[in-house]
Amino acid sequence: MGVTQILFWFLSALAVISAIMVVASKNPVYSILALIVTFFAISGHYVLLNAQFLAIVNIIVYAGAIMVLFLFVVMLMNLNADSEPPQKNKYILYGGTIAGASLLLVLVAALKQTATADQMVETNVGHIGLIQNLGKILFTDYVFPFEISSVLFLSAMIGAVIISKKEA
Amino acid sequence: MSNTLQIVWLIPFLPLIGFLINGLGRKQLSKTLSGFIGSSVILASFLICVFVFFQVKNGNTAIVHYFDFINTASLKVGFDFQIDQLSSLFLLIITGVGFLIHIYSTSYMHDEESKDFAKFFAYLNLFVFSMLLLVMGGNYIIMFIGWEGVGLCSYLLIGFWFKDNSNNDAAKKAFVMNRIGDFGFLLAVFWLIAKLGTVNYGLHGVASGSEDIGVLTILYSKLSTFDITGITLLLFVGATGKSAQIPLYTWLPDAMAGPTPVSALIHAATMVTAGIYMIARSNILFTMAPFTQCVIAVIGLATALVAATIALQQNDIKKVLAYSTVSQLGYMFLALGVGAYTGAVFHVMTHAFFKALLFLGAGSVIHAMGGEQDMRNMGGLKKHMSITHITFLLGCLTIAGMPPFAAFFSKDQILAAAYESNPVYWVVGVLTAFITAFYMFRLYGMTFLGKFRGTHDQEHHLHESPSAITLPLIILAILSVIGGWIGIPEVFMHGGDRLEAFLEPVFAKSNALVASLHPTHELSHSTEYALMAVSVVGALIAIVYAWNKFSKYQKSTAEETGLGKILANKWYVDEFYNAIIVKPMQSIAGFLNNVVEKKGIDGFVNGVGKAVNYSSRQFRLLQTGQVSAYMLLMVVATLILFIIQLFL
Amino acid sequence: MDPQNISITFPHLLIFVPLLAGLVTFLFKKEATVKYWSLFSCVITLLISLLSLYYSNNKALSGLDFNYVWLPHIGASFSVSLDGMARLLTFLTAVSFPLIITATFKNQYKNSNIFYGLLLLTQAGLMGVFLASDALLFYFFWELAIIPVYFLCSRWGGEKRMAATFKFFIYTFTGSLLMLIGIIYVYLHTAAVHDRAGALISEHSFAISYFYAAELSAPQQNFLFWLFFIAFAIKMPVFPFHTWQPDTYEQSPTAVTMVLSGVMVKMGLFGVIRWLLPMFPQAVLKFDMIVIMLSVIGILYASLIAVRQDDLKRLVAYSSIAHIGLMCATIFTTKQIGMEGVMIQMFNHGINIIGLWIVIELIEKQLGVRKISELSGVAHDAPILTIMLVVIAFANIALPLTNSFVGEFMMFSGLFQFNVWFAVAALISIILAAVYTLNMVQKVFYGQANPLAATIKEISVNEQIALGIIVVAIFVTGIYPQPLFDLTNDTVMQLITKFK
Amino acid sequence: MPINYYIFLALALFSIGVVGVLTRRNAIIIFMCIELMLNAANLLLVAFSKTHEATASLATSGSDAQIFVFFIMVVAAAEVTVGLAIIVMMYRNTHSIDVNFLNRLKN
Amino acid sequence: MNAIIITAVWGIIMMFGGVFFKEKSTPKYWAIGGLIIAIIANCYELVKQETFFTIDIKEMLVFNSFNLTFITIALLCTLLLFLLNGRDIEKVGNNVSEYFALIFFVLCGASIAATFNTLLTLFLGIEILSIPLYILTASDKRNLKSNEAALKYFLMGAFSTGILLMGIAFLYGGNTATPSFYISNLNIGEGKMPIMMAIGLVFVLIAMSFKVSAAPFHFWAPDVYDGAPTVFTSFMTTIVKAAGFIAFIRLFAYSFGNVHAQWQMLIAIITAATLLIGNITAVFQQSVKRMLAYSSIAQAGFMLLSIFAINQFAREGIVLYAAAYSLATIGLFAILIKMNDYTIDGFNGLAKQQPVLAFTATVFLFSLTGIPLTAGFQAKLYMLIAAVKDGHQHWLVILAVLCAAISAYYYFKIIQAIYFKEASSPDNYDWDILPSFKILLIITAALIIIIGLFPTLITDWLHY
Repeated sequence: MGVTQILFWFLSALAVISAIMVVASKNPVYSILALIVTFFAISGHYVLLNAQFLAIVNIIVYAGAIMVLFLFVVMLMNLNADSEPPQKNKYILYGGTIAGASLLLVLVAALKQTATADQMVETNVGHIGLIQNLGKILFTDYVFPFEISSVLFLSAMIGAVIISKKEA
Repeated sequence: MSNTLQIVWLIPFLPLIGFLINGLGRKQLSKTLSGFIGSSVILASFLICVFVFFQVKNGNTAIVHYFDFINTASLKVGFDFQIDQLSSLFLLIITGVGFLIHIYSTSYMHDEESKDFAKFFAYLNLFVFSMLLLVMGGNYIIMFIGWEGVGLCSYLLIGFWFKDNSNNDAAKKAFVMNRIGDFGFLLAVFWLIAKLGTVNYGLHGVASGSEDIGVLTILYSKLSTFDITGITLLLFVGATGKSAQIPLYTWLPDAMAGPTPVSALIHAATMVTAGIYMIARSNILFTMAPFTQCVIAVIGLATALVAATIALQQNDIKKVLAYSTVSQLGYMFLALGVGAYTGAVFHVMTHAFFKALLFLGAGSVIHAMGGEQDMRNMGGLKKHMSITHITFLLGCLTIAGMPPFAAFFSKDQILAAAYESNPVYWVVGVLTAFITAFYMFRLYGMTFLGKFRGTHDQEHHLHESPSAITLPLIILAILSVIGGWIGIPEVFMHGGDRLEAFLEPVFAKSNALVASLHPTHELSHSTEYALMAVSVVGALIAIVYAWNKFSKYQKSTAEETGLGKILANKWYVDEFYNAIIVKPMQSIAGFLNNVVEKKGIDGFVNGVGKAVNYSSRQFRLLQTGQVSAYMLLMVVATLILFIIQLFL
Repeated sequence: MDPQNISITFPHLLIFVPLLAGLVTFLFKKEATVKYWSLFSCVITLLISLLSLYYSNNKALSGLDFNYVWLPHIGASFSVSLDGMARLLTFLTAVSFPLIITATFKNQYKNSNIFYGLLLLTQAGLMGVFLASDALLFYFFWELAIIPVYFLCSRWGGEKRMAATFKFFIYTFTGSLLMLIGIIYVYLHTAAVHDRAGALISEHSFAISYFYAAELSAPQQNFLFWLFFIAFAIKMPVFPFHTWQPDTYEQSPTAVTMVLSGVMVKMGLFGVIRWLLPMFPQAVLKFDMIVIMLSVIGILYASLIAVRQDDLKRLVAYSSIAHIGLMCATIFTTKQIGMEGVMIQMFNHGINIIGLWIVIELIEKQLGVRKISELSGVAHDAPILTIMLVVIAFANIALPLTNSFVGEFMMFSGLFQFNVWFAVAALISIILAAVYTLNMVQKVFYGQANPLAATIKEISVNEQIALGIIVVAIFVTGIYPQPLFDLTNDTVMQLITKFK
Repeated sequence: MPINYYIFLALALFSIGVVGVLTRRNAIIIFMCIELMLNAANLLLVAFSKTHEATASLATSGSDAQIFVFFIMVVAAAEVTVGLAIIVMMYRNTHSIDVNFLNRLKN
Repeated sequence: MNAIIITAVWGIIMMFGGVFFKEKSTPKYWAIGGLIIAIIANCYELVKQETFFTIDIKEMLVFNSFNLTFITIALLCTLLLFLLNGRDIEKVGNNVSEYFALIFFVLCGASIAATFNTLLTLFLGIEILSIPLYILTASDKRNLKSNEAALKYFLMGAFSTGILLMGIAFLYGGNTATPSFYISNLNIGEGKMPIMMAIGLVFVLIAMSFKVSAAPFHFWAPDVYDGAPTVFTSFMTTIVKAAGFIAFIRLFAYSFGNVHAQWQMLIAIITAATLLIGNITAVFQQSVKRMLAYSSIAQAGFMLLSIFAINQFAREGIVLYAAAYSLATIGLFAILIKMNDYTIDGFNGLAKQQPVLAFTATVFLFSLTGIPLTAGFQAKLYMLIAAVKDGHQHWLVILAVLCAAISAYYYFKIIQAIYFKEASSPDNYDWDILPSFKILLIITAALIIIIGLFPTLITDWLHY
């Protein structure tokens, strides 16, 4: 059991536990922090998979930008444990949990006996994940999606503006 | 073919013209005019009938084809008229008696206002037209046209005074009962079509007189005994409807609601004999079906007896005559049943004379009594209305079967034939004859003898009817006296039965058939004499008894009891029918209408709509408005889809 | 759509004259103009159809009369054809509308231009149904004939009109959708269409000849049979699909009721004869018993219910159900004699029932009631009306020398040849018919006139004309039905050969 | 590492996210759980990219998946902007971030 | 290509225009102008098969007569919407030109979703399509209904995005032979597909069903359509949904056409559920707007038949259906917007006060019901032919027509209200109904009837 395995199991455990924290914790702030931990764990996986570019972007965009945005909003509304609306509807509470669990169950059960079970994932080798390669592809082959995603941002921007702008 | 008989289309056509003129112009025409038109057209066609009759007598018979009524690949029905001995004889009776009754009506209906007067004549003409069609029709369908036509006319004429609903009920009853008859008739015709593919009498009528046995073989080859029996029975059902036999006779007495001339013409002289005509027309089939014949004979006898007994207790003068008509018709069916077709036709003729006479006489009486029909309020009319009285008496004697009056010969012929086939028939027949004699003279006695029992103003209105009424009476009286002489039995006079000879061709094949099947022994003269004697003597006794009993009849309010009550209530037949047919039908219909239709079928149809509405209301509740619930449902659905896709 | 086969023929005139006339009618404002215009157009249509009776040669159905390729790549074409039966029924349509308009000429409708416009559109639709020889086209007209009626009924009908009409519409719409599936299914089993050069035009075709030629296995025929039959059964209607009819007849304005009962019910029968029988002979022979049993039950059932009806309209409605039931039963016997009977009966039934409606309309218009129990002795003050009614009533119960006799006679005898007991059961209806018809005549027209009935006036000239024509027609076709037979001979022959 | 481990990990994260989405009522938390689901997908894609890099011939094969992940992040960012804007708007109008608070649209 | 770029660019123009436009009505004319340009450009591409812009997009989008025809229809319908309801868009709020900009972005996204060739472009297209819609839904800021709708739409939309991505991931991973996002590579011949691809397929299927509001993933639709400003509802229920369907059918036809049999059952179930829930629930609705929301679900059920049976008729039919359905619904909403009272009783006696509106509304309703002579009938006909031709699950076809009968039930309730009921309150309409508005409505109705008579006018373009 090499160091990679150990890291893998550690990161996985971290990710899952903190994810559960996100769902479980009463206080939104804790959830956000837990989520950040999760993202770090996932970034760690990326590193293991030698996808350095994505690891970095994940940290920057998700843990950095997005979660901070969340944090801002929560702070703005100063939400905390007692302002948290409790799930009174037991059916939805248990139903939801069971449904999610059984979804996992079904898929795992289905995948147990799949032919791809023995496929191996190349850890910490290969260089497709390196920034230079991805950058090259991104600005050659994927230039169109890259450009068109600007439309996405524009609309998001407009949206943010016209929604949060105070009506004159 | 350029046959002089081509002109026979005129015979029905003239009355039709009369009908149209009177019908369309009933507002404009004066009474005299419409009366004149009505009668003259009948007279005209009567004259033609006479001509035709002599043509036929010289052996010139024909089926005259005018146009194709139905002409398809599956069925060919020509609009044909068949002129032969049988039909020509009936033509004479219909137009002749019809004409007299028209004359009679001109005076009898004179109180009606002119448009109703015209209407009446229109209907009469229409009736004559249909009756002629019935008789002349060259196949069952044309016959059926007339058959229904006369039914319609009788409906219209019974309900002539439609303001009074009881008349309308009577009319409706008549029509519906006839329809029940038609039910049988039509089925028979369908059966014929299905088996023989034709509705002409042709196959078994006089038309193919030449190859007699040939036709029989054809019939036997195509029709099983079952078919023949079935067809003939169904035809007979039709006959019972038209000719008022058990079980469908009850309409005829009610039909007396109509004006008296109508009763005389339709419900005595002509229409009711349609059944006899039809059976005589299809004699071969019937001869081939012994079972049916037996049925007919029994039914006929039963009817004769039952009707006669009922007649014993009736007080309405017309009702009595009506029931006597029914029982006389019973005789005719007896004759048909025992295969004495000539006898039947003979009796039809004589009956036409004397029954018309009696009805018209009764009509004259009623006319004089100012519409009074209850015999208990009559009596002693003989000194007021001599002609009516004489003629009526002659009529009674005739129907009682006194020699040498007409009915004596015809009835004798029937009874003789009955005796031949089965003595029991004869016994009942004679018994009935006695009863007939009795009630006829009860009628005579209560009406003309004794002293007047009506109100005073009635009394001093009493008078002999005008000549337009008496003249037909006289003529008919003469006819009913001498009418029988064309059928004098062998025992009295060799070759005296000219009618038999005349009609021979029509019934030749059946006679041949009968002869071939079971050669009967001819009655010995002695027995025949004996039979006549018995009937005559018995009748005489009945007459005398009745004469004594009712010449001094007093009105008694005493309620009839026992048998008398039952008879007075006509064996409760009407009530019986009500109970077993009319009431159940009404209630079933009600059930279907209120329960099955509304609650059942329609309920179901609307139920579907309601179900949709209801489920709509339920489905809405899925849309709780809560995102969590929505997404939960989505995930559950996802699960299900996964399970289906991956594990099923 | 090559020009050389664009030639205006009778079928087109029959469809387009009422169509255009109807559209034009919407534009008029004055009521009188509207009425005279629509009457005029109806008469024109009648003339056209009379001409078509004479000038188009009497031949069996073939989709080739005129064929404007409509949707080439799915093989639908605007093809119409005028065989004997079509000519008979278009003639019926053409005859009935002038009668209806004449008889109701005095009626006041608000927005009369819309009323008459829709009426004419209905006529166009009916014509289309009878003439179409392309399945898709047939379905088009089948639906289009309903829509105007829907509006007419729910706009100008009685007080419960909306519910009744709604039921009627949904009911028939469901039926026809099922038929649509059937049509599609058969369509997908038709042969491919090629042009003269032999190039493929479309994989399948909606043309009737292709439909007749479609190869369908027995099981396929069986369920297709029901898909089609239910649609037609609802339209006829056959027991137990009939419950929409009495309500609708009762609630509709009488002019529309006449159209419905006189002509529109024939759509169902027509559909069976033109489409159902030739397409699924095996299935027909398989299910004929069931269908005939239903019909016969329906005959007795409707007749019995009619005995208990107090409302004139409902009475006639149920009697109509009984008559239609007889026709349906006879059709499915596929006996030649019966089929011939059905043909002429389709025409005569239309004439008679329109006559009955006219009479009822006249009474209701004058006295405002149509309850039998509230009427009595109408005959005193309206003898002509009475005579007309009596004639029509007796025609309705098939008295000889009136038009229905020959038809019903042959139908019964066809039924008899198929199965004796069905014939016996069905024949009972002639007795029941006599009962309820005479009841009605007696209660309404005879007896002492009650104060209400005493107020009735004799009918006016235009009504007399309408009724007069009907009565004449009754007698003419009753005494000399041969022309009708000759007209429909080809159709019957073509049909029967499929079952020989 | 066998690919299945990654698959199961991703599925686990995904399911946890789903559970959160279903059970929480705080709009923000729900939204975060959705982000969690997205990340699960990302992880899975990257893992697959590596398997394909191993098996497939081309040098660049598998990189498209990582590009895809990149675009997912882009979209996620955009979504967050709009989403938070909407939530804030609602909070401004109702002073609540409870998804069940607004319940006018139903049935 | 033309359409995508022009709409995107014009969206930006509109966005900046917001700064310069003084008049509130100016943006409308600009928008209409831009739309017309886009249409012309697109038609040019459709006819000439060549584009103004030469960009090497690495086959990430394909342009063929099928999706170009659809884009044309979508643009035309949008134009119709602008012409009919331009002034109502102005009423929604202050940021008029931004609304138009967003609509342009939506169109851009719709065009991408309709022409995608890789899952990446599909994903981007759908997102570009959705995100502006969230905003448009929320655009009536003061209105809590609008807020609620926006929140629901957004949360569930994002949720479905997650599902979609999971599906894409599995599709990518399961496809060991030709690992790629190109839909042609996803198509791995006949035979049982690997479990992972099956999982991916189901995930994608669910996500797409969500986008086209197919039951049981339709729950967002009624609330969102009900809560959003009516103009935008009209836009969403028609063009956007149609775009979703085009994406749906292209994906499943090109990628999974060969393994059709393996997922047909799922589609059959979804279709049946959609038909039943959509139609039956619509029956009881009192608000016409909400009723139309459910009816749009019901119509989606009919459109799903095309995906159930992927064949020639289905392809032609879906485009035809998109056109017929969009025209009718836009027209109907245009009339509805003029009402103050959205309940069915609001329509009482419309025939008397506004005959033109009444007549056109009737035509639209006929088309939605599928009465012959209207485009709706032809569309349904194609769908039914497609489904019957497929030859499996005949029960589904029967169910479909029975549901169509039910739909007649609630559509005709409106017709009854219009023609046969007396007006409850006299002033039930904004009386700013211009003649131009009426003329447009009449043109729309005429279009519907013309298409109903000659569907070839549209379908022929598919064979172009």
